[in-house]
Amino acid sequence: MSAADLSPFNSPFAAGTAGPSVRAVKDPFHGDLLEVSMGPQHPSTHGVFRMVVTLDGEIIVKLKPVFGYLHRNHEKIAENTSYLGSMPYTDRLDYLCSMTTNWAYALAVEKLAGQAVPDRAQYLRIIMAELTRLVNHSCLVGFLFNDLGTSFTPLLYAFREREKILDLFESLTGSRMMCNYQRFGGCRVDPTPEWLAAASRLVDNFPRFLDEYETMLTGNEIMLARTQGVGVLDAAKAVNAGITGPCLRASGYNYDVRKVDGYGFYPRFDFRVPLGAHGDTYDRYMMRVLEMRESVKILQQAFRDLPAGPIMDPKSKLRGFRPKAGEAYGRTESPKGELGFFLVSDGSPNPYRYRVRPPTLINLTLLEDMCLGHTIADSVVILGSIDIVLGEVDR
Amino acid sequence: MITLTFIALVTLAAAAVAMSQRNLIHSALLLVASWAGIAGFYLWAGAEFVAFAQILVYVGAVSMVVLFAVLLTRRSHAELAIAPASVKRILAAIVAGGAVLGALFGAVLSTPLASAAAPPPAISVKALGAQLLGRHTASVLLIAVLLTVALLGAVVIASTNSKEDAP
Amino acid sequence: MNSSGLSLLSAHLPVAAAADGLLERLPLTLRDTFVQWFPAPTQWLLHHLISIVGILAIFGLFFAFTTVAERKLLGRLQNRLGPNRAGVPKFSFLPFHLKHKLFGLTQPFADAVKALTKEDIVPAAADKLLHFLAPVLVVAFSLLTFAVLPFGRNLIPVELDAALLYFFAAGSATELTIFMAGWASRNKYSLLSAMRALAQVISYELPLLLSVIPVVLVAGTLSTQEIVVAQGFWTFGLLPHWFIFTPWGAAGFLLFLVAALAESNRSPFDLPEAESELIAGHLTEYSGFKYALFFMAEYFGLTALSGLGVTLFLGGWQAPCAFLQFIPSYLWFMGKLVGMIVFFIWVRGTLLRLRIDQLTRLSWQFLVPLALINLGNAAFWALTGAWSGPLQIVRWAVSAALIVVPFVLMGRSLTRGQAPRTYRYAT
Amino acid sequence: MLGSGIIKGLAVTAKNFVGSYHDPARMVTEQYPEERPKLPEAYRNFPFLVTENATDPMGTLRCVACQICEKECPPQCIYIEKSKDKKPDATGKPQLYPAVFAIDTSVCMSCQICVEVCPFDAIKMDQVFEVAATNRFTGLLLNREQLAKPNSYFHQIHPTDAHEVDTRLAAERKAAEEKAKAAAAAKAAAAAAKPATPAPATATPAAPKPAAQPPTPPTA
Repeated sequence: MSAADLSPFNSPFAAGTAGPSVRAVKDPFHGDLLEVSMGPQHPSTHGVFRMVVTLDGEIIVKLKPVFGYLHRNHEKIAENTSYLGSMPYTDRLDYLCSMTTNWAYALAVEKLAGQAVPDRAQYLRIIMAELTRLVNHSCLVGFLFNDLGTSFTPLLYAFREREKILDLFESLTGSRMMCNYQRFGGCRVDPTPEWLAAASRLVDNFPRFLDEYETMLTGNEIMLARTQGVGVLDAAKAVNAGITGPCLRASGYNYDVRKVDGYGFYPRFDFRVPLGAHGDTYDRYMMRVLEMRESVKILQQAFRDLPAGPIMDPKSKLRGFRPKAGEAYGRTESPKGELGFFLVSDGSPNPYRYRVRPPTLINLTLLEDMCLGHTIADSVVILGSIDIVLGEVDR
Repeated sequence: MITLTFIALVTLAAAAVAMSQRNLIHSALLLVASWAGIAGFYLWAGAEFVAFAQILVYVGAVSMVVLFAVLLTRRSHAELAIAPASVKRILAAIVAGGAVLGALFGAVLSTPLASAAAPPPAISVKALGAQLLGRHTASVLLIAVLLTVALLGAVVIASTNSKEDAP
Repeated sequence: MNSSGLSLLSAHLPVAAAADGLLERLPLTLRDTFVQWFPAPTQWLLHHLISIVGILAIFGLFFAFTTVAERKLLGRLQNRLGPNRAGVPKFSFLPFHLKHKLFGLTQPFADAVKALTKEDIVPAAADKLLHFLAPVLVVAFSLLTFAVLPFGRNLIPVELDAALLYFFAAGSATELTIFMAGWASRNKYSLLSAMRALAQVISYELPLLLSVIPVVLVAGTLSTQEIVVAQGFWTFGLLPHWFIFTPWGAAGFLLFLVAALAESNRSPFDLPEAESELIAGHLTEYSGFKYALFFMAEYFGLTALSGLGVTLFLGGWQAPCAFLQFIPSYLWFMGKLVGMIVFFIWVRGTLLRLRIDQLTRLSWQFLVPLALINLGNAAFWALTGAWSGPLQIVRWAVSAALIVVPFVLMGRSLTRGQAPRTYRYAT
Repeated sequence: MLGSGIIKGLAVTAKNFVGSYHDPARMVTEQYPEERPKLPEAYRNFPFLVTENATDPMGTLRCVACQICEKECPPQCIYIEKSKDKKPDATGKPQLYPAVFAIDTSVCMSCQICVEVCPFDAIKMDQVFEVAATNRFTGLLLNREQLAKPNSYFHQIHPTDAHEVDTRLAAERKAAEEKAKAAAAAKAAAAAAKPATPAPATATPAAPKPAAQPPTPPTA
């Protein structure tokens, strides 16, 4: 019963499945199908996310993701707040990587207003973005192994490293996860030399943690058995569905916004983009690990030749910021994929239209295609490998 | 003698209650209790090896088979409602029961049993093993082949089942 | 009777002298003095009552401290401190109040109080009788298995001729209770996971038994006490003749470990309670003291199985070296038991969980064939007992090859096409 | 060979187990209630109003109720009511002061935008994170008196930031005083010049004032 011929299969049960969490579903082919609702309070769905899974025995026959529990009307609120006012809200979109979201929003506004950014600020933005990539990827890898069943050990090793980076963010911006660090035309705080020294020391021995992680888990037979060949996503389907980020590169399609757009000073740095071959959960996991190693390389180069100079463009205005009418789309490579902000301005201090392209929501669309034919235990691992954060999915 | 009657009572009571239960799972579990009662007999008779084998095989494995069978057979409600009250059915039950009892008592009375229960010979497991693979090797091998065939049969039935299913 | 190992210089040290050291006979003298005060006919009953009370007390506390040891060890494995907040409460009759937190060692008593005071919710649709009976039976059966474990030189609760068979008979009855728990809670999740738990326990019953039979074959007896005595020799007074130090014994011990992990639903095989799938498996509808009973039964099962492992492969209460025999034998047994449990906790802190089909495939396609080959290997070992001199080396080599070669071949076929991959980079 | 990955994994956890006893980089647990957390200087939680000295907090409030922070605050959790009368501030110039200044800390997300946009350095970020209240309205709705904290406290929690703000304010005050002195001197000179020319005033009543009043630059 291969997954391919099952996907067009539509069980004759009503679309609305708000019924009791578990219902027996009559079906001519497979006898009793079992419809199980996993979430929104389920220990393994990352945040309030619900999967209505129809099971034939152990095999998933149909999977309907249900989300929106964390919808906070972010885009409508942004239309009634000043451009600066929305900046702290962008921290709460993808609460694991606030710096990259800040940068994406600042990039879009700077495109809209034609704002220049000094060199030191560009370097600082790259440093913060790559540190956030380390934070996010180590977080994901930790959670993925937690879904695979270890009792929190890899998660706590990953969190131990993540905490050290978050302490750096806290000593610089004042808050560990809600940094609110970028402004239109540069950064808010200039890091002190001690901070830079501590950061480069941390980055230098980050690979030691990665090596320990890889020896512990990458060669683990159970890990290979549980993830290789699970949740395969071929490149063509991924591209059609608009998947971006490590999930796309795991399927072997070379698309990294840092290389494609070359925004910020990324062209000045030499780093490589790892590509997978099979597009299964194991490749997605390895993409994150290899990207962490690349980020360490970028950070070392950035610390080496960080220029002196102002961190804020003198012409940038803090209040009464009225960009001329027009629209702009700024996109960056957030750790989850291509994060974009589409702004339409009508000359007033509030944006006329404020739209976020959430990479996690779009990566989530193919969850069913990846899970068909696998068991419940796999669906949890596949969901973990896509790396969703409900703040960004529901906005 | 007291322990013998006590064990007999327990086993028979479990079997009787099992018969009268409406809930199929309860009756299955009480059946397992009666098997444990039979193991009690062996223990009383001093044959520890057979008693533990009985528990291991019946209480451990066969009970699982029974319970799985009870769970997986899809019984629609129509079959359950057997009309107990019809007179013809009760007469047939009495006749069948009487015949079985008669045969049993006949067999028990006719066999010349030594009256005094001779102390059971304390046979060690080692001697039992030697006996099994000494004089009775043929029967042991026969049983082994029978069980293997049964096991392979089950595997074959289970596996082909899912293949036919694919549309 | 014993035909194992290099018996070139098996120094038969004065075993008898160490056997009746004061400490060695302490528990026995205590019991006999206590039994004297009672009339003769009831003495055998009292004899057994004391051993029952002894087992319950010692292994009750052992269970309590295994839970806290597990949480502290897991903590240390994960670079954090385990529980260290449960101090000693302020007793009115004590003049002082001990401020020190005793490194969290009073945590199990706090857990016990919590488990006792928690409300015991029974779902309305549940089958009341079975729901109550399941935890009671699971603890009863897992305690039954302690009757045949030889804790010391003459500290064995029940001297049975077919002890091993009794151990597995009592152990296999726990499957019944898993089913009862799953069925009685009337909850789809519990029933689903009760089925999976049964599939797992049944498919690992076979490798467990098959990994034990070589020991019976070589030792020639089913009685645990005689098996330990069979391992009671030392070459040059230093190398113990434990069964683990023979090729088939090492393979058997590894098989036993994997099967014991699966039998007691622990780490790589803790499928029923996999949080990532079915909440708490067949224990979802249990709370309060009944949940604590299931928890306790799991640990008793784990202790019993590692006790059996120690008895069969690690020489039970035998001392590792001849001159160490002055230390009482029950301390050796406890030491090895703690070692085994620490290994189980260490495995729990590291390994990932297997999926249900991988788990059953591992048992049927890998462990059972290997166990059968190991049985043949042990037969070869038993038959070639009389070889001596250079033939010994040949015997060891053949025995080792007999088990390692199939292990490598089957291992490669089990993980065909699964290897850490190398990745290309885009420019 | 099957199992080698698992053995390597076990070795790594063992290394961590041993490491957690001696390697500070591995054992990172902080026993919170006993060991107070070492907060970095830039740490920010809820805002507070800076007053010049602790003795008379309401008198020496830096805030002049310009309501910029009220407008700029994204979740709109600041509420200000201007005072009717004016009060001389530190530089002596009569300024308004907030009759009511309330922050609803249950809404505030401590994003410190109010600190950035405040032209008078009147509002700064506090470092109190142990906030527990039994009532959402009286407990978390902080009024002017609860928010006001002296400048010395500001020096205590954000030393470099406070030092930089103080030097800037001192420079401004000095500039304001010179201006005031210059204005007073100019007024005195103008007064001295006026008495010298009253005698012939009747003939040329509209004599233009000889020294034009130097325009007083706005203080802010």
